[in-house]
Amino acid sequence: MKYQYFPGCSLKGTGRAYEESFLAVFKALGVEISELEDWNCCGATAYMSVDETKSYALAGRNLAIAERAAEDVIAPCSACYLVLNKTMQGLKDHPELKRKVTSALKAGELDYKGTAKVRHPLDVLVNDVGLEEIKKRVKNPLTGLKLAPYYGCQVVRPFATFDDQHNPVTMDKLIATAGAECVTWPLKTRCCGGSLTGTVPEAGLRLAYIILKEAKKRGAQAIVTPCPLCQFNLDGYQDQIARKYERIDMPVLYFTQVIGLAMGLSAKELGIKRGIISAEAALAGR
Amino acid sequence: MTENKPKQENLPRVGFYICHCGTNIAGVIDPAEVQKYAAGLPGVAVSRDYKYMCSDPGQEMIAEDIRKHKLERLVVAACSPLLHEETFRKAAAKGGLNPFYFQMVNIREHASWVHTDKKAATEKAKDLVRAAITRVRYHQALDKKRVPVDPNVLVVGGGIAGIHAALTLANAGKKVTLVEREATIGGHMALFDKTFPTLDCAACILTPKMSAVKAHPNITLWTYSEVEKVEGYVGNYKVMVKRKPRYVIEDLCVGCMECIDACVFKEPKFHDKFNQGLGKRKPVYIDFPQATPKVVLVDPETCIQLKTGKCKKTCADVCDRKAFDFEQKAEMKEIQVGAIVLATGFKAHDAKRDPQYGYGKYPGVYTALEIERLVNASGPTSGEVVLRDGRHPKEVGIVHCVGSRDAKTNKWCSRVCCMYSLKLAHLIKEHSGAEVYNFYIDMRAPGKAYEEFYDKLLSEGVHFIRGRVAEVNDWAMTPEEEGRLIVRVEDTLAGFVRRIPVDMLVLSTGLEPQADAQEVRRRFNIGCGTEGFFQERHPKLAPVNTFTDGIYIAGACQAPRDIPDTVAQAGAAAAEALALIDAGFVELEPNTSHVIEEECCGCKSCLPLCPYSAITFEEVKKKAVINEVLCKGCGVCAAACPSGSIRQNLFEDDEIFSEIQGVLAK
Amino acid sequence: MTEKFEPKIVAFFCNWCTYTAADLAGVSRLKYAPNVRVIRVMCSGRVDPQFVLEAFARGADGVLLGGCHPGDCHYAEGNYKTLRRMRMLERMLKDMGIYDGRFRLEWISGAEGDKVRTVINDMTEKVRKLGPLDLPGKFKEWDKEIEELEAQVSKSAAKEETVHAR
Amino acid sequence: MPLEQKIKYENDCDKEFAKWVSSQTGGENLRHCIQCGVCSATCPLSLYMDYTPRRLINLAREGFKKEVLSSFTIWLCASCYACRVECPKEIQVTDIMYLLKRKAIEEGVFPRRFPIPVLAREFSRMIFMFGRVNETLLVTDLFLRTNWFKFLSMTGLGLNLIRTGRLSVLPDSIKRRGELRKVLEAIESDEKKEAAK
Amino acid sequence: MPDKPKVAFYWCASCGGCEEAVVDLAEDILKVVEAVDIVLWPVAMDFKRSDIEARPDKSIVACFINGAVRTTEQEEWVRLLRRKSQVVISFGACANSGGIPALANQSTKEGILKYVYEDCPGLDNPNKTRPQLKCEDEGRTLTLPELHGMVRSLDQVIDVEYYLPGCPPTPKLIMAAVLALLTGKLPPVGTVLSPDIALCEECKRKDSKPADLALTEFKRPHQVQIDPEKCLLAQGLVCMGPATRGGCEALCPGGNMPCTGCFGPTSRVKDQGAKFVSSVFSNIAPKEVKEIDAVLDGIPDPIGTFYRYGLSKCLLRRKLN
Repeated sequence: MKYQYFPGCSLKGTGRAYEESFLAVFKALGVEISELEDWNCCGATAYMSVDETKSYALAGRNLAIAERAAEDVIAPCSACYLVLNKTMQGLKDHPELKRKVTSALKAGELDYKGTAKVRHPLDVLVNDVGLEEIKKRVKNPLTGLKLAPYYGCQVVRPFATFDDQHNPVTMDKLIATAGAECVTWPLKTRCCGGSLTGTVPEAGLRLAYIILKEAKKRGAQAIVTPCPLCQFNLDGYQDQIARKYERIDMPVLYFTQVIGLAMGLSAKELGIKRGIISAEAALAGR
Repeated sequence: MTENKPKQENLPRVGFYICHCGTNIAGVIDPAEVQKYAAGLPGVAVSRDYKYMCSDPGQEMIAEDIRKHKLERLVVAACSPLLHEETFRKAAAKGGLNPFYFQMVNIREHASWVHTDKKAATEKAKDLVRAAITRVRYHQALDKKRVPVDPNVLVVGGGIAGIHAALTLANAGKKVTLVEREATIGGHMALFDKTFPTLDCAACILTPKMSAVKAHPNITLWTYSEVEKVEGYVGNYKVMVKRKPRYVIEDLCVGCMECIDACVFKEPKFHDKFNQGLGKRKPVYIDFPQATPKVVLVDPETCIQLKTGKCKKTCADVCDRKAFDFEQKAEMKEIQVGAIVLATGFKAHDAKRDPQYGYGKYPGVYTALEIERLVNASGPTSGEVVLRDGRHPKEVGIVHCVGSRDAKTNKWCSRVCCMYSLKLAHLIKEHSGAEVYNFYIDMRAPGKAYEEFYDKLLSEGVHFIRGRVAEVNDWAMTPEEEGRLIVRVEDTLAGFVRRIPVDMLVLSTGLEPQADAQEVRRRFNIGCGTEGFFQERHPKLAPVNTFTDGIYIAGACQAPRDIPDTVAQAGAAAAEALALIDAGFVELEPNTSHVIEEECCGCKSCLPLCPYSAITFEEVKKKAVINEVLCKGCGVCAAACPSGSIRQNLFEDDEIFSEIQGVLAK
Repeated sequence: MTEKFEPKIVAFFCNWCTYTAADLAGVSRLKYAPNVRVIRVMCSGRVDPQFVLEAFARGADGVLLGGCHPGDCHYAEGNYKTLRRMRMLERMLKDMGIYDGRFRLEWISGAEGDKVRTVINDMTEKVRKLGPLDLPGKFKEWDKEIEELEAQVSKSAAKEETVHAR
Repeated sequence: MPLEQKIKYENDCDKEFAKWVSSQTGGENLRHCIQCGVCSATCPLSLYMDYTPRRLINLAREGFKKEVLSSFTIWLCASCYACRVECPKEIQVTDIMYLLKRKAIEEGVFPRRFPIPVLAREFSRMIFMFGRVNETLLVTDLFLRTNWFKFLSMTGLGLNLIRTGRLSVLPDSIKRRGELRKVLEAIESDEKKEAAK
Repeated sequence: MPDKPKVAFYWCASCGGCEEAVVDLAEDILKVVEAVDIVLWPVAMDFKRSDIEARPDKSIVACFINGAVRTTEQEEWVRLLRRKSQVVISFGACANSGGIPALANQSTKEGILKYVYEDCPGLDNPNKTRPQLKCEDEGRTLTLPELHGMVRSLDQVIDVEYYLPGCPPTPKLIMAAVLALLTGKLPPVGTVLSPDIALCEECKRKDSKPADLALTEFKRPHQVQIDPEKCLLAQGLVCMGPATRGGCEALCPGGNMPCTGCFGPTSRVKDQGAKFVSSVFSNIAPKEVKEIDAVLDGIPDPIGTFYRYGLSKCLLRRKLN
């Protein structure tokens, strides 16, 4: 198994632990990962608010580079995953837009055909690698640990086909495979606040707070997420949430960290210490 | 045949007419220009344009011209031949011309209504007219064949539509076979407690009709049966019906139900389909006390005797009429009928397809049909509104449009949900005293006394919140919300989002085509619309007819509709069937094929192509022969005869080739 | 040619499905390109490949064939016969240099008025892009090489001309 | 509270704006809205909005351009796509929010209290320069440009990020910056050409 | 012997088989020779074009022309003969419908010349010399006839009274035609002088044809052991018999080979290939596109198979470029 890897800006920055744990887990599973050559920012949600065509071209450049190889592209960041898929869909649905974008890409000697396939690591782990394969490598089952699977929005909405949009379950299955207990709750896909935590904190913080509070109420010892922005919002703003609402002290892990731990990888390899709210107590106390 | 072949100098005299259809055609196509153009084409003796060709004066004009100008062929450019071909054939006949010396040009549905460029549409009309005038020269004089109609009728589906149609036909003296898939007739209506807007009890109005069906000397009632195969054509259908085994001899059982008491299972413990799973039943059961026929049946999935052959058979022992027969097998019956009424009904939308409403996840969420049983005096709780956990709900929400008006499930409005939701709101409030919230998108109450019923509910203090519910879950924000179902909805009239905690949530599921509607329509050779309901012949003018003559549709198999409309439609379908039967015969379109014996080489290429086995091989002469009574006129054999020795009336090679040439000649 | 090329498309529509769908498109007042001339047949299975060739030979730029969806034939299986023949015909047309969607077989049920519009618009645009096929014109062009001599011959000895049937 | 007149006259609305919205990528189904409000109900941020998404859709479709472009609603959309998934008429609400944001920035009518347009512009500037985004620099820049006070309140978070090694101070960059610029400039010149037409 | 009717034979683009067929009349040929005066027969006798040109118009009673028209010379000759003859009989498949030579209508003239003089393997023509229409040699001008752009049937160039079908026509049909001419018992102009019913009528294998072929694959004759009794179509072989005019008494099926259609279609059919396709492919078994295509793959050269003798008469006339 071989994939191209589109890190996106977050996994090189605040989401460093995601990259570390993602690469470590895939390596341990024997999956070959090569970073997409000279990738650029996907444009995220912000660029779409400035210039539509350019935002398509921005993502288009990455896709054009990806098309040079045959392997599927893995985009672990939800925003990147959404933007790249949205770009493919948009260019497919709107021929005029496609004409503009492809001709602009030509100016940079890039050839866009629309043949790339952008996948999320959840999809790859469950559907390509397979839960059985992962289960075989679980050396250190996380028995007794109660985890709240939190998908956030853009992994499942609106383009993902690998999971249910209302009640996604791929991460639940991975958590179960890791031996931990999965908290059932209805806020799995509710928005964490996105970039509003920074721009309009009075709105953004409340959203993050709601999620943290409900997870705690349902007995979760940690929240597990596949999205660097969700992780950042839920983990990074807990001090401010404490000031405004109440202190929750809920560690927020990446699902790759959870699987990695179960597979016996070290906390260091997996970047566990990069969490602002320490997960050590939760992990030790189980 | 050559004498009809026009030689260039001696073309038959054609009369050409173009219809304005008010402005329907003339608004886009210039009839005068087309008329002038046609007048200049070879063989055209008369060319006219007229406001409404299909009107009496229009037809009279044609007949008059035929006589006066000795016309030998007729071409009318107007609407679709599917609408008015017959009209103008009759006009031709009135003028003394064989009606098949006529060709119709469709310049309304296929041109003026679908094009905006007037010039291009007029040019298209000219091309089509030229093609018809070229083609009509090759037409032959033909006769329609008359075939007698079998006076018996098959009604498929024993819901209120099928029951009403069967009774109407039987009362008119026709022999009717009513086939129902379930063990009892009654359909969805038998599940209901009350009916809107009058709130009369469904059982009180339905069960007398059910017994009337059973007692009627002209009706043969076959429940637990399905139509397997349909052959033949209008007036002469041959139908195979499969009668599934009940393991109880229907004629012997008197419905005393002592066997149910005697069953080795002391308590009912199996899923009770009739009660939507809210109750339980035994392997030997009867759906409900008024089931018709009142005959028990045995479920082979759960009966120990049928599963293992090792039961004490206490049920059979207690039956003094020895009605049990565990060896019973499915039985195939063949019947001959002239007409068929399809009243196969609908299927309720599966609420699990809308996971945001939590059906199947939260026990407090119910479908409307479940509530129908719950509020029903003869239902599993004897009409007590009680939650699955035994609590009595204090607040109840009713979500409209579940599986309706939604691109993700069904796009259509299911038409009855608003009204039945009002009815359920009333019944729940009446039975339990709970606060009831109706969440609706638009309130649709367009029937007689429906708006008044809405008024009544408003005055009863039921809450009406205009908004489509986004989600239902158990995520509590406040202490009051703890342990309850939270409905999140925008109160669109207030302009903000509300969270409303309830104990019970009712999903007003929409009406969908039956799961096997596609199979059924294929079996009966009729069409379905894109949404999957059976397709009527014309949405306004032939709502119970189908594109297959002699097959009629009634009730919710055609589209969602309420009981009054269903009954009216069932009556209409019965009337259409009666009109067919009482005419005594049908005229068949003479578009059949025939083999020219001296041209046939006997290669048999045509034989397997005919789906009606109308082509046989004459072993002495070694030639193919077509039985024109069996031939339905598709023309596949004519297209495939490798030596061109099969002709199809009305669609001869010469006719089609000349039409191609005519359309393209400039 | 300064004028925009307007393709001529001949269509053979089954009475029970595509023809009805075209009627439905009319009743629904859907608007589509005026380039198609419909010839009604009772079943797409009546369409002889000869008709398709004849239409091209007489000047059609495209030929459209509309039948019931597989499994939905009004005459049980006529459309399968159509499909089989037309798959072969398509290969032959390709070998004779007619391809790229000039010939098209579509399944359109009586309820799919909208599909009639989409298919006709789409085909009209595609054929427009291909440009004229104009076989009658090409036939004339090809026969120029024998017309010259014919003219010479008839000039030199054009006295008592007997008419012969071909 | 002063009395305010709420009546609207037809010349208060701009039908061309409505047409423009429904002609944009994502705006196609605008006119299909049946005002069911499921978008508002599912929206995690509708509670802060001056107009719920449903109302905004109706305002846009009726051409109330001023109300739409100056509304908080479009700036509060976090692009979670819940509305788009729930909408029974397949209206691409999120994309409509995007196109309204673009229009508001273009016309400079967005409410000053939201720094999102500044963030978006800074974001695109950074991409044009480096091809990638450094979140830290972006956020710092943003607060320096908009709200000093808020920046101070964020320092706690900054320290935490430094502690956990998640803060990069140096901008990351792609190798072939020229290639990306060519692409982006090609679009600009294409757009200029079109505008000239 | 001044009163014997004058008869001419001519050949255009043909293989010579039609000439053989005349010779195959065996002793009957003597009767013919006795009854008529042959004024032109290039394969057997020495006449010059000037001899014919010198004849008065319509002085030849009947002219039998075989072969398709491919070159300017052939065109000149057939026009000349038309002028000089009362009745022209199109003789054999090539004259009737282009025959094998007409398969060249799948290529262009340039394509043919290029292949033959430049690209053909084993060719030794480094200068890529092509034959010239005109050249000067020692003061003399030599000319060659020019190739036409396409191959035509005889009746696409001149009017024709009758047709004798076949590759070649059988002696029996030729004799019948000659007798009809001599006795003046002529059918209406335009008639094909052979029964207007398809070949199966005459085929000995007819009774073995099953009602439903339901073919699942097509085979070529060299790929199978052919059953000498059974219908060839039923054996998965492309036998054009059902779509081909009879009159040959099913010679090929009798010789254990499928009919390839040389007699052309019946009078009711305009395009033999299309009609055959309509018939045979309606009767194959599969319903799914993929499976249908797999069956069709058994016929690698549809044009060469269904128009082996008749591409000139295909409604499309030639391949477009």
